[in-house]
Amino acid sequence: MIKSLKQFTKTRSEMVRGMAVAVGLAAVLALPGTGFAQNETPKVGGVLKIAHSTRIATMNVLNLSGPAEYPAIDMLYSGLTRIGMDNHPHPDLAESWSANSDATVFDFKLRPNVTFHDGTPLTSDDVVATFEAIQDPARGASARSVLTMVEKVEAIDNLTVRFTLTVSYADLPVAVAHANARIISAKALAGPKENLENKPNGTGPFKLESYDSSRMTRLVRNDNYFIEGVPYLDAVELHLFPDLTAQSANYLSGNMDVLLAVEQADYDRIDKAPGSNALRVASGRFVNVVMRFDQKPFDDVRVRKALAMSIDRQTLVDVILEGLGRPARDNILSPEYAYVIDSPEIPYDTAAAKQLLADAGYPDGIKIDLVASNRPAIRGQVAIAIKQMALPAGFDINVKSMPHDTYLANYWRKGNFYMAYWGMRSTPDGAFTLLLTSDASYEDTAWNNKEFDAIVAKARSTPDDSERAQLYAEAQKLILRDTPYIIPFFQDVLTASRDGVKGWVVHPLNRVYYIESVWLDRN
Amino acid sequence: MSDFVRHPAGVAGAILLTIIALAVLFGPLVAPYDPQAFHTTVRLQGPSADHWLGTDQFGRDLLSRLLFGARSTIAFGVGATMISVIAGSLIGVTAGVVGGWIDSVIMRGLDGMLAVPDLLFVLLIVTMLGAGTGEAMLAVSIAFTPGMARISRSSVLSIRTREYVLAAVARGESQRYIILSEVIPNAIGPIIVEGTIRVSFAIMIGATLGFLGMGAQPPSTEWGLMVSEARQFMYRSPWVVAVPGLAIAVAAMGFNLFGDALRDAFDPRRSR
Amino acid sequence: MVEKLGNLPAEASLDGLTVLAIRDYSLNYNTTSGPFEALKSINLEINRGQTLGLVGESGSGKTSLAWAIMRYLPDNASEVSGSISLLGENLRGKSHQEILEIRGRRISMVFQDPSTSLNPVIRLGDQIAEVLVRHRGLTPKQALTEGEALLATTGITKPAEMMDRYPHQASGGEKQRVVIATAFACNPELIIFDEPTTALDIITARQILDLFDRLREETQVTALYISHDLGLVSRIADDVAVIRRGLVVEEEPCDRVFSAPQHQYTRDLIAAVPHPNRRIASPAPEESASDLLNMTGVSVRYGETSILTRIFQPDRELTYGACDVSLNVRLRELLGVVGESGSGKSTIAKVLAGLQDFDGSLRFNERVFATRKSINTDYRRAVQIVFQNPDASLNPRQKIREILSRPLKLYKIVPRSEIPQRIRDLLSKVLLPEEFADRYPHQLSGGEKQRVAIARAFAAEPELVICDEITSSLDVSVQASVAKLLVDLQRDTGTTCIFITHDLNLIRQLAHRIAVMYRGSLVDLFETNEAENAERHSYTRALLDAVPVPAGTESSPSA
Amino acid sequence: MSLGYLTRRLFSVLLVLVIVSFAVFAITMILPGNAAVMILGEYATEDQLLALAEVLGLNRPWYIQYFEWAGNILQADWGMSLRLSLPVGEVVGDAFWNSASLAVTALVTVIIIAIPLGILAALYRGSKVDLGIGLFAYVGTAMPEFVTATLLLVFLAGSAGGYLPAGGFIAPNESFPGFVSHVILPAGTLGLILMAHIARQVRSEMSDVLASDYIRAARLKGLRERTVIRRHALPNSLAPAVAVISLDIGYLLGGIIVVEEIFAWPGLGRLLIYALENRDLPVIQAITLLLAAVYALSNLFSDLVIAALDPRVRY
Repeated sequence: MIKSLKQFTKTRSEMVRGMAVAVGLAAVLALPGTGFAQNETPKVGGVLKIAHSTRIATMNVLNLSGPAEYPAIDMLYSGLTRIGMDNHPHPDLAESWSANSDATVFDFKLRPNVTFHDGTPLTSDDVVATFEAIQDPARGASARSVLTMVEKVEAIDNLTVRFTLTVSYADLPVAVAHANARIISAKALAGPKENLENKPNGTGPFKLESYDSSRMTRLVRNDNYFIEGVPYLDAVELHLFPDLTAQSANYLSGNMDVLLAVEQADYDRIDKAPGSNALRVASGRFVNVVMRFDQKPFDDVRVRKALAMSIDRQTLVDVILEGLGRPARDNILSPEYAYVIDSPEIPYDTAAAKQLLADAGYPDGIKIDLVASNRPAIRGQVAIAIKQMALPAGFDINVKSMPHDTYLANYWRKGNFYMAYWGMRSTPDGAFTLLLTSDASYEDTAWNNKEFDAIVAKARSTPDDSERAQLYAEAQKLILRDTPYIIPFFQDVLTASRDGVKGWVVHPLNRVYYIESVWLDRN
Repeated sequence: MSDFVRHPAGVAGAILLTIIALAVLFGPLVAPYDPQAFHTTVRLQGPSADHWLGTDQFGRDLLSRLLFGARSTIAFGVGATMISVIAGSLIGVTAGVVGGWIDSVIMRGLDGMLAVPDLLFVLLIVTMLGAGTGEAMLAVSIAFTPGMARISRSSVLSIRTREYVLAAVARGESQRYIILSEVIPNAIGPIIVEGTIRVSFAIMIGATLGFLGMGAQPPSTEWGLMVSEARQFMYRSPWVVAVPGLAIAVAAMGFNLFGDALRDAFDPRRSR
Repeated sequence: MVEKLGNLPAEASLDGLTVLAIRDYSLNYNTTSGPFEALKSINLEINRGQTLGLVGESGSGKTSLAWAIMRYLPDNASEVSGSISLLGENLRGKSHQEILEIRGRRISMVFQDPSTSLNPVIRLGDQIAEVLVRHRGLTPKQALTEGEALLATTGITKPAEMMDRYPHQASGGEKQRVVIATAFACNPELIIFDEPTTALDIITARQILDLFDRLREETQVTALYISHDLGLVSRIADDVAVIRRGLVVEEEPCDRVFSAPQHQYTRDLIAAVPHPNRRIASPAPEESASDLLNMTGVSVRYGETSILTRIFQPDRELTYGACDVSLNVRLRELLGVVGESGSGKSTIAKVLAGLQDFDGSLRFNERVFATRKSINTDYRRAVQIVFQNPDASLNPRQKIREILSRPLKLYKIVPRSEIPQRIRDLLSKVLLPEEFADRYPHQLSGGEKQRVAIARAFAAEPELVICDEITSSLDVSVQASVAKLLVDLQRDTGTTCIFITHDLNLIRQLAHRIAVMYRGSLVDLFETNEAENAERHSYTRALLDAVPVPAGTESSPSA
Repeated sequence: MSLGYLTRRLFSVLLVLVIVSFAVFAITMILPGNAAVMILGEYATEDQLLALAEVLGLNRPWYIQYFEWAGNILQADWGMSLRLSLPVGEVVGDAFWNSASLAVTALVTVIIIAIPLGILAALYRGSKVDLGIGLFAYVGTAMPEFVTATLLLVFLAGSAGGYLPAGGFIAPNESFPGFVSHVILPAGTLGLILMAHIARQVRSEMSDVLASDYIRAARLKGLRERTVIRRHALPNSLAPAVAVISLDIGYLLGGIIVVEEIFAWPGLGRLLIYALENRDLPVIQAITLLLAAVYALSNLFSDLVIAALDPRVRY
């Protein structure tokens, strides 16, 4: 136990360099709402055309999860709070909020005279109804997992809502900024399910004009949006191109103004193309190898460490991400997270790995199936690369690829050895309670480390910042010790916009887009 | 068979098929590299001295992947057609020989299956069985069986009215002898011809399934899958898409040409 | 009543002017196995108003000559030497454009099979009119009326209605009249008739021949009549030329050909032409001979199908293959069954061979069979059948040895060890060399294949052999030899035989008794020598009239 | 064309559709995984899955689901799409017209180009023209759609080519030139294989016709070659060409699945792939039935056309 810790402190210099990278990035990202370059005065008008490759199957804020569905609801709905580019919660529908001393009761003060798109005024009843819907298991709301600590939500008066928590939790304002925790009118929640799916009625800067899930969804400016002077655009059109080649070709021909997500393979070409500006943002999004603790052979930590050492992480970044990402060291928190500690380098050393395997009782290596769903394609690519790299270390991996739903039905959270793919969370607590704590909503590695659970719970309720940093550092050391996941790299979020599109940014969380502050400088 | 050789399409088809057969049989032995081995330093390169057909996005040697892939692609096409020929002719012959209401019921059933376009039918079955080379092959053979059944039935019906069969019936030969020695040996010709031509369709459908992600799954070297995986990189190196795409075309064309020549050899009236 | 067709003044008709002159004309076909000499220095000429008959077996080059005259040779043909001149103009020198002017206007042609020579999707009237528009410059409307008049001259009862019909709505005879009308439309100088009656049934063929005679009389047109039937040509042509493998072996005025044939091949041809008075039948069984087979009230219904199809096509009418046929066959007799196609003679053959469900009953060797299913193997061994088309009667995938050994094994006629020897005997019995045993059917000629089929039938040592038009698809000379072989075999083995054909002359040579079938029913049954008696059925007499007995032979000329 | 025949043919089309509906329902019943999993996606918890499956009625025995579904269809209620929670009728309806516009454009271009090509090849048999068309025919039938589509996309569309839009769709009524520019590439890809196949078939039909007795008879009547071709040869080769085209419509309906996926054409093909991936049973069943019906009716239509062209064919 001591030996691994010493190895941990030896590389302090790297830690410093890592921090620099994170800070540097943060500086570039200005706060939302102030536009990219302050000196130009934004022009009003024009239609922004966004190309995306996955279908907007539904606009039901509660349980949607499609990559193209998030920008739509970011424009249509508003939450109590909204995550800024600095990863901190900013006022949205709630003008201000206050918490009691031990962070168990929060009061949110709503903006006055805000109306939904259909004209009905926003009141605290709508907020209460929304959070009750989120907590109702039958609704299958995605935000439920980050709000498990909320005991009661009540309307104190027409414009104030009180949250009473079962345990003190300082990050509640971040939790309510969850992308799926947008405020829906009580009337809509009571109404038919289809309207929630196809006729969104939010308070956001844009409202729905037409929705054809197989072709194009068009949103137009909401004239009585509660922030004056925005949005600048007349309308936003989300065009669906399921074929990546057709999508990039359409963008480059100027037919489309924004390419929502750029493929790694295309980034270089799109960046250099005339009239196109590619944008790359470091993010905590990762592909991870899940190894269940309760099944052979990964119950033995030496096997886990051996596999960790038989993956050349830099090559993975170069080959699969075309360099658009950073090697990770099995720590679930990427440098952008608050309280992140620096984790030791894991060298690619198949000889040592082979020796470690032998020590663990597998002198002639391990033959095992690695399951990878075919959506998104990156899971399969990483699996194939790992199979190749781990061969010399004695791992004979057979990659089993399958349609996404078969994976979800038969292997996800049950399989012994498979690839998973997770987006970045706003807080360390969000990341830990999503995957690693014993009672995490999507717990899949059967780590069940009581010490880790305790640290996370304690950290959740300590308002003091430095003490919290100490606890989270402790938690990350446990992760590095037991390697519940192998996380080979963090994948940057890539997007692109044409010349003349001003203010198009993308957030590492890849869930918020601030399209209200985008404007077109078309002469 | 002598006119077969002078048949230009036949000769071209035969040449293409021999190349393909060599690739299927000796591909893996001859391949210069391990098809899965990464050569990350020379990713997405065009043809070069040590990589004759260039490399793909992981730097894997395209020529080796093609040679290894021949088996899964061509064997898939031939295998699927073989199953459908056997199953189809069994159904077709029974329908043709038994006749009566059984024949009508079988025929109506086949019409039902033929009413659904081939690719759609295959997609339905593959989604039912789950994606994968084996499942895809089974799906294609199920989809092709009705067509083959219909051809073998019509072939049997036309043979049954021939006078040498009537002579055998008049002689009082056993039903088994009539079918096995008189009808089937003569009905086989058209069935084989149709089978050969269908192999090219089977290969193309197999490749399309690979392309749609419902056929062979990574890291298979099936040519359709290779095209599908490489499409994102084609602007950087068109070879990545062109090489497997052309290989599919060559294989399909080979079977088509050979099949046409076979058809003309069997049915001289339709020759050029 | 018939408007005079020809525009030639009557007296010019016999001025001895040569219309067609073929001098020293040779033609080769370049095939993959080297040049094939189709025509070897042909010298023929036809004077105005004359008809030259050109007789030859299939492959003799007679049709190639027709194509040469019409200047319609395939790409692989190369004209070696000689000239073909029409009224002195050498056609070989003509340009394609000039040839187009000649075809249909100065030389026209009547084809063998009317149902394939008429465009199936165009009305009959239009197919006549287009020639008139092309060559006589008539307007489409005029051409139609003129066409109708032409049709009338060919004896078609309702020409107006026929003009509007499509080819599939007219009978073989009517279609041939349309083709003839088209040929005569522009009063050509020469008309080539390429076996115009072969594809027609007997009575219609006779009517077309009569029409040919009448039109030739009226128009004095010069004609080249090509046929394989020497008997028929001898009746209608002025001169007859016999062609064998591309060589004209004889050219004589009609009457001298039969009386004093010069060339041996002509003599063989004449001998092969069936002549009723040259009996080659085996000795007739005595009057009192017992019946081997009795058919009583046998009828066969077609169109009966499974319930399902009946639901789908309720209005399928039922056709009768045969209707209430009663017949007896005496032991060791050769019973001839004659009738036109569709008369039910093949249906009866299939019933007797146990291939066709039937109503009524069969009595064979004192055993009665009321349905096809009741027919047992003894019957199937005792009754054998030989079919018409030699190419289809032998399984192409089996060697002759295997084909002949099937009946031997099936009926265990000889122990396995003796089979090879028995096969050799059978082959020699049908005058075929022993090494044929190892050949495949496609390596044999039509006649040889038919002999193997006969050998297969006699291999079972049957009591009755049914021959269903076994000579119809063979050349005349081969036809005669196969018929002779059958009669010899019948004499040697004492087998009873039923010989089915549409050729009345042939049957009168072979049969002891003749049964005549018409539209599914038995209309006449008589001893062969009573053929020309008065009390014959009217249809029998019509058949006898329709079949021309070769002219210039010793028998009494037909009525 | 007797009415009796028409009703019988329509009856057999209906019978075929019932068989297809049963087969499709049986197949979709056995799909691994189910719609609920797909809808809730990665973040669904076990209880949510069960709740949704219950709501969608996926747990009831299959025969009840079939009869309920078949009953609804008879009242033209195609049920609700599980994934898009829109009435299937509406979703499939729009997609149908988009696919129809693509398929009809492809078919029309194919007919306009392939038939003359076939005839030309037959007329100049053995010449360079014939050889060229023969080569095009062989290459055309050997290229799977996705290879052709990719090549067209690279060379003719998007950034490299720049002339034609790379995929996407504009409805004909919105802007016809827009529609045309968008439909060229997909229709071309879809049509290529058909064009090659039909050209080859028409060529062999035409060669048979040209070798027939009645063409020889027409030539021997002294008619000019032009008239022989126009009045005699063409009418006879059109009917078999129509028969070949009706067979290939099945291929066309299959091809749209891939072409629409690549060119982002919002038609039935793409909707089907989306429905298959998401186990959206009502949509899958509706599309399969629709395509089968279109295929069966097109065969019936081509029989009627053949009957009109060829007097011998009388029902």
